[in-house]
Amino acid sequence: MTTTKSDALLPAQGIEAPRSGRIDPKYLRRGSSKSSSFEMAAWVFMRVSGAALVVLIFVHLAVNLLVGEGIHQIDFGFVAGKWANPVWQFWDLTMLWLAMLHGGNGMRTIINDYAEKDSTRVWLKSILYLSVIVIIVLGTMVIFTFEPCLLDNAGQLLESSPSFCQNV
Amino acid sequence: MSTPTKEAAEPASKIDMKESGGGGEVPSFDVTIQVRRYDPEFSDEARWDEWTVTMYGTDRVLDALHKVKWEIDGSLTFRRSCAHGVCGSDAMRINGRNRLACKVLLKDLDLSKPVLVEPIKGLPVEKDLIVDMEPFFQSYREIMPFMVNNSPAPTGERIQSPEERERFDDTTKCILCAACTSSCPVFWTDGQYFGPAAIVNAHRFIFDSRDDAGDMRLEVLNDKEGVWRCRTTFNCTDACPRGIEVTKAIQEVKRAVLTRSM
Amino acid sequence: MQVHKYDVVIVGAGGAGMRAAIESGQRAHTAVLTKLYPTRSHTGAAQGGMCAALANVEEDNWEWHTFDTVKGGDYLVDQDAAEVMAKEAIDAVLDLEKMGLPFNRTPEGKIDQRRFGGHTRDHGKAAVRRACYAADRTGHMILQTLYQNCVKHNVEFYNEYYVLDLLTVDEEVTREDGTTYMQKKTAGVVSYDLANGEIHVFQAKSVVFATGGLGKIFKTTSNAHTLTADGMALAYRAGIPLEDMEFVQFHPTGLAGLGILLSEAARGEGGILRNSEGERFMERYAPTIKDLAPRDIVARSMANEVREGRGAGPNKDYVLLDLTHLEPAHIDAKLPDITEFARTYLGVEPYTEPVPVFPTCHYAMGGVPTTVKSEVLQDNDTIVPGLFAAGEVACVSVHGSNRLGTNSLLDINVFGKRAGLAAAEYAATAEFVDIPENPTAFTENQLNAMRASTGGERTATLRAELQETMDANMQVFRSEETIKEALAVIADLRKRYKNVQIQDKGKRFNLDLLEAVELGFLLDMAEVMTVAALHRKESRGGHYREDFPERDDENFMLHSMMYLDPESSTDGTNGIRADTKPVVFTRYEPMERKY
Amino acid sequence: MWSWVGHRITGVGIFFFLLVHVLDTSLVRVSPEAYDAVIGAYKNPIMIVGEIGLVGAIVFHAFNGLRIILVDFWSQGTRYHRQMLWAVMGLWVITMIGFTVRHLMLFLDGWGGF
Ligand SMILES: Cc1cc2nc3c(=O)[nH]c(=O)nc-3n(C[C@H](O)[C@H](O)[C@H](O)COP(=O)(O)OP(=O)(O)OC[C@H]3O[C@@H](n4cnc5c(N)ncnc54)[C@H](O)[C@@H]3O)c2cc1C
Ligand code: HEM
Ligand code: SF4
Ligand code: F3S
Ligand code: FES
Repeated sequence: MTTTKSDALLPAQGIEAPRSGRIDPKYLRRGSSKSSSFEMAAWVFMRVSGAALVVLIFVHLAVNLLVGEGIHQIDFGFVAGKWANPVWQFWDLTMLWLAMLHGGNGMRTIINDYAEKDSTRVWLKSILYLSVIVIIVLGTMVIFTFEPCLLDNAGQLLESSPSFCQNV
Repeated sequence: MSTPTKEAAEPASKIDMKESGGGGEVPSFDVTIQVRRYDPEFSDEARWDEWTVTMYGTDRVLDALHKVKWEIDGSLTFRRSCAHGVCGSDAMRINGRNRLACKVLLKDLDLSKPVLVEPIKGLPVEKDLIVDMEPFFQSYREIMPFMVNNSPAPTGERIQSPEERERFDDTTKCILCAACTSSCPVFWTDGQYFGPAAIVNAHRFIFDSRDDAGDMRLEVLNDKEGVWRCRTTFNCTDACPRGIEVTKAIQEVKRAVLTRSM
Repeated sequence: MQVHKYDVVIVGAGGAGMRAAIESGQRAHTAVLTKLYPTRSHTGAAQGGMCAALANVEEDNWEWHTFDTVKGGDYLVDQDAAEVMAKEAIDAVLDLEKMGLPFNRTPEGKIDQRRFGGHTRDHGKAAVRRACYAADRTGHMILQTLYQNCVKHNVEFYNEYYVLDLLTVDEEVTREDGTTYMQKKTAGVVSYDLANGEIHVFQAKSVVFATGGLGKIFKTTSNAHTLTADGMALAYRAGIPLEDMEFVQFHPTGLAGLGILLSEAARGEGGILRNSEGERFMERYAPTIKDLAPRDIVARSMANEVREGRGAGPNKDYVLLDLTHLEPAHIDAKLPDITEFARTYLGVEPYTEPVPVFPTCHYAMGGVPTTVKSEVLQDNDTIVPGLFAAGEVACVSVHGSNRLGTNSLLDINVFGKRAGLAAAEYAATAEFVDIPENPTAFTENQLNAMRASTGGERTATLRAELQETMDANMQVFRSEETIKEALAVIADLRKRYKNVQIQDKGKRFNLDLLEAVELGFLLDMAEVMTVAALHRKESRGGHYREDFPERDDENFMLHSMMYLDPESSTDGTNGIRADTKPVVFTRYEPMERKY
Repeated sequence: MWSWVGHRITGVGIFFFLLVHVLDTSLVRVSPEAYDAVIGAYKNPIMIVGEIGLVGAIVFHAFNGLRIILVDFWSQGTRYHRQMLWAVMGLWVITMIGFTVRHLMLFLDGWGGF
């Protein structure tokens, strides 16, 4: 401001105008993420992944629970049978990644909302990120390294193996 | 003013004078009002006080508060000025909803139970119904709520078509009462979120064809405490005493931030 | 006690105060002290518009505007001031537009204008579109726009700081001819921080008063609870006279009991006023134009019906505005506001029920006398160096005895800007005046006495009695008898005021205490108003004396000036000296006010 | 507001289920027996109720998620958010009736009792 500040100081001349823009620091915004659009990207991701997840999850649920014998058909063989097909491998992999990232980001938002103390927030978020990473890595490995036709010690096919194993 | 309209219309009046005219009692009724009191000067504890007062047909919650303050307990403290919903002083939680006390008629409330009056949530309570508005105004100031136009000013007005003017009409109505921001569950969590009122006032300028600083405001609101924290809960829209479509304005700002970065 | 030092201190953050702050804030170290958050000021309640001869939609010029202002004010307007206002109106509107005010637009994209009562083309030939507007929220937009620009220019606000005393010192000054007189000089103000009850002294080279009106003197008023005549009372107590205080504008259609304004358009669209018998009483008072007679006539006729016992309602204290014969669709299209107010506040459905209305106190034409540069006068021609006033608190006088609609929003912008400029300019060269010794003594004594009082009188009771008597005796009808009656009541209330006891003994947000202080302002100003009315033995503009129903230019073409003077005693009133000030004429001779 | 509370709670619920679900599915890498044993638990009648609840949560979260997306990207979305919430509830009820009936039928069909 181009003010002619009158410098002949009286005792209290330096006091700042209270409740007028110079407010108690405790109300000031925490350090902000200047010019990074991370929150925007996260927001867009939530919608895109959400839309994709609708298809992925609904088909997943339908195939697993509604078609055929429903829940009773699910066993090792069922899973193995599905993952023998690269389409289902890819399907479940996408679902795993999107759901974990979507859910993980959703959880991050919630932690940001409710964790009052900075330290709690850091802790909760570390646990969250760690579990998301572990689950994603684990899940991915399971899907890719999965071996449907397991042999027992004697080199025989296990009886739970899906039928196609016989033909190999 | 227009010229007098057809005189013939006169006798068609539908009023029954005996009913609305002279004589008779104004219907009065008893209202029990419960107010959340807090004065750190005397006690760190908040408490509820209850009074029963006789009120009349046209009285509003503000009148009941005044009656208590003026006739029973002068220490009951709340802000108010215009008394007809245009200054934004008296936003408070009435029966759990954010309203202006001067716009809520008592007879429209369920009077079989006490009327509950609390300060708005999410801002530090100073005394009784008075909250510290500074954090609220701080967010408002941060979104640069003023017109910025760096082109040389014309001698006359800057031209703006009625359509361009209409574009941001809704958000010019804001009276900065904070009813919206203090009804937002995201704001309640930690008070860091800019809040709907700041976004509404940013919207008012972002969509003003005469303004040049829209980009900077969008940048401000792209912050982690900015528009992306809104979870479209619509509490703000429901609370706004001026009928502003608050959530709509927020969504328009979100979309503007998006398009800008694409 | 804390002392702050600023070049310029502005008291009040309504339209006038903030317009001044924008100018002053860019030129001098400025603080704005306001008892409300700026955006809560009552400027925000104005609806109609702000006039300026932009000639955007039809031919117009500032001279016609000047004429209308002078005639509207029943010739008691200082014509030099009216010229200034009408000329600068155009820039005032354009300034606001450039600050961002969202005016309604013409199809070509210019600021739209509409008609308003009393504004005419070519000296009364026909109505002219002169009022610039932003929907029915012009005042709201002005207040917001000015606040926004204060934020932009980083104006320092002290919100919820009540100014409770004006500090001046008297100096003996020698005139050129060797005679001497006592010259007042501005030292600063004393203020009270509502949040914690602390007293702050603001030393300033320039002080600008922009504290708004005095509507709460009356019971029925369109004004806010906080419009308690503070600025006028503070100036008056500091020895500054008040000009034309008898002139108060009453708007005919306020919602009964509440005073909330219903615009004139209601009658324009065919609304009819009725008494308790259902009679269209305006037929008796104004047989030809009936309900569309000028504001003051309608207001008086309504009051007369009530006085003669034909008022409606349980207390027979209002009349009815009947819109039921109009098509609901028509009401919705033309009178949305009115229907909304009537529904919200009276719970009345205007389609089928009549709306209770009564004249409502709307605007104070009088106030602290100033020059066209907004400098405050200590008598008819001596200014108080460093003291300025603008807005409703001031009397320049551009409104004379009756303000035209839309001229006030203009007034606050034109003279607010002038005050800000003049204050900064003065501060640039002037020296600080030493604050008098013990500057807070008066304020602290007053507050401590109130806090300690056990007199048992309640602020609200006294205030209600004051408002009651002012509505009954000083409203649209006055006569020696009613005025004296009011004076007697006021005198009694003043005595009882000494025994006012407050219940809130705390320091934080003690509005109980401040309401008691405000009552003191109201009582002072009610008395000044009443005494001024007693002295004006004629009827003009907003002031109607039943015992003197004619305008009397010979004896009363003069501004009234009321001084606080303990020694004086005229006409049975003590402590107030009544004087007059000539009206400034430039080009328009007084004529009969007829439309 | 309550739709948001619901969305949040279901989101959290699904998230935790997903953690568990990925873990149990990983058991296919350990041994078929282990996997079958754990999956067996899902075929317990008590778990069936849980499964219906889970699917209910997912379906609500999914439909409401789509509603949120519409509110975000459809210019009229904010005007019709209430109506869309009713639609979400309606679709949820229909879907859940369909699912529950089919799920229970399949369950009872293939269930040999304890
Ligand atoms: C309902 C209504 C409708 C109107 N419509 C129109 C219209 O259409 N056109 C038109 O031209 N005019 C209209 N007017 C008149 C016009 O609005 C007012 O005259 C004008 O706004 C007054 O502005 P102001 O800045 O002088 O005062 P205000 O806006 O009243 O501001 C007063 C300021 O002073 C402060 N203050 C007061 N006392 C103290 C104190 N002791 N210490 C510190 N601060 C203090 C307050 O906090 C406030 O900020 C209308 C008036 C009303 C009531
Ligand atoms: C079925 C399809 C799904 C859709 C359409 C969907 C949609 C959405 C959307 C749009 C949001 C953002 C809400 C907002 O910003 O207000 C969201 C949030 C969230 N989602 Fe999903 N989602 C789906 C599946 C899932 C799954 C599988 C999980 C769990 C892993 C999940 C967990 C969450 C969480 C925890 C949130 C955060 C909630 C909040 O912040 O309130 N969602 N979802
Ligand atoms: S948007 Fe509405 S609720 Fe929010 S501050 Fe403005 S007027 Fe109040
Ligand atoms: S209440 Fe809050 S979450 Fe968004 S829609 Fe309104 S800002
Ligand atoms: S008192 Fe002004 S909005 Fe209620």
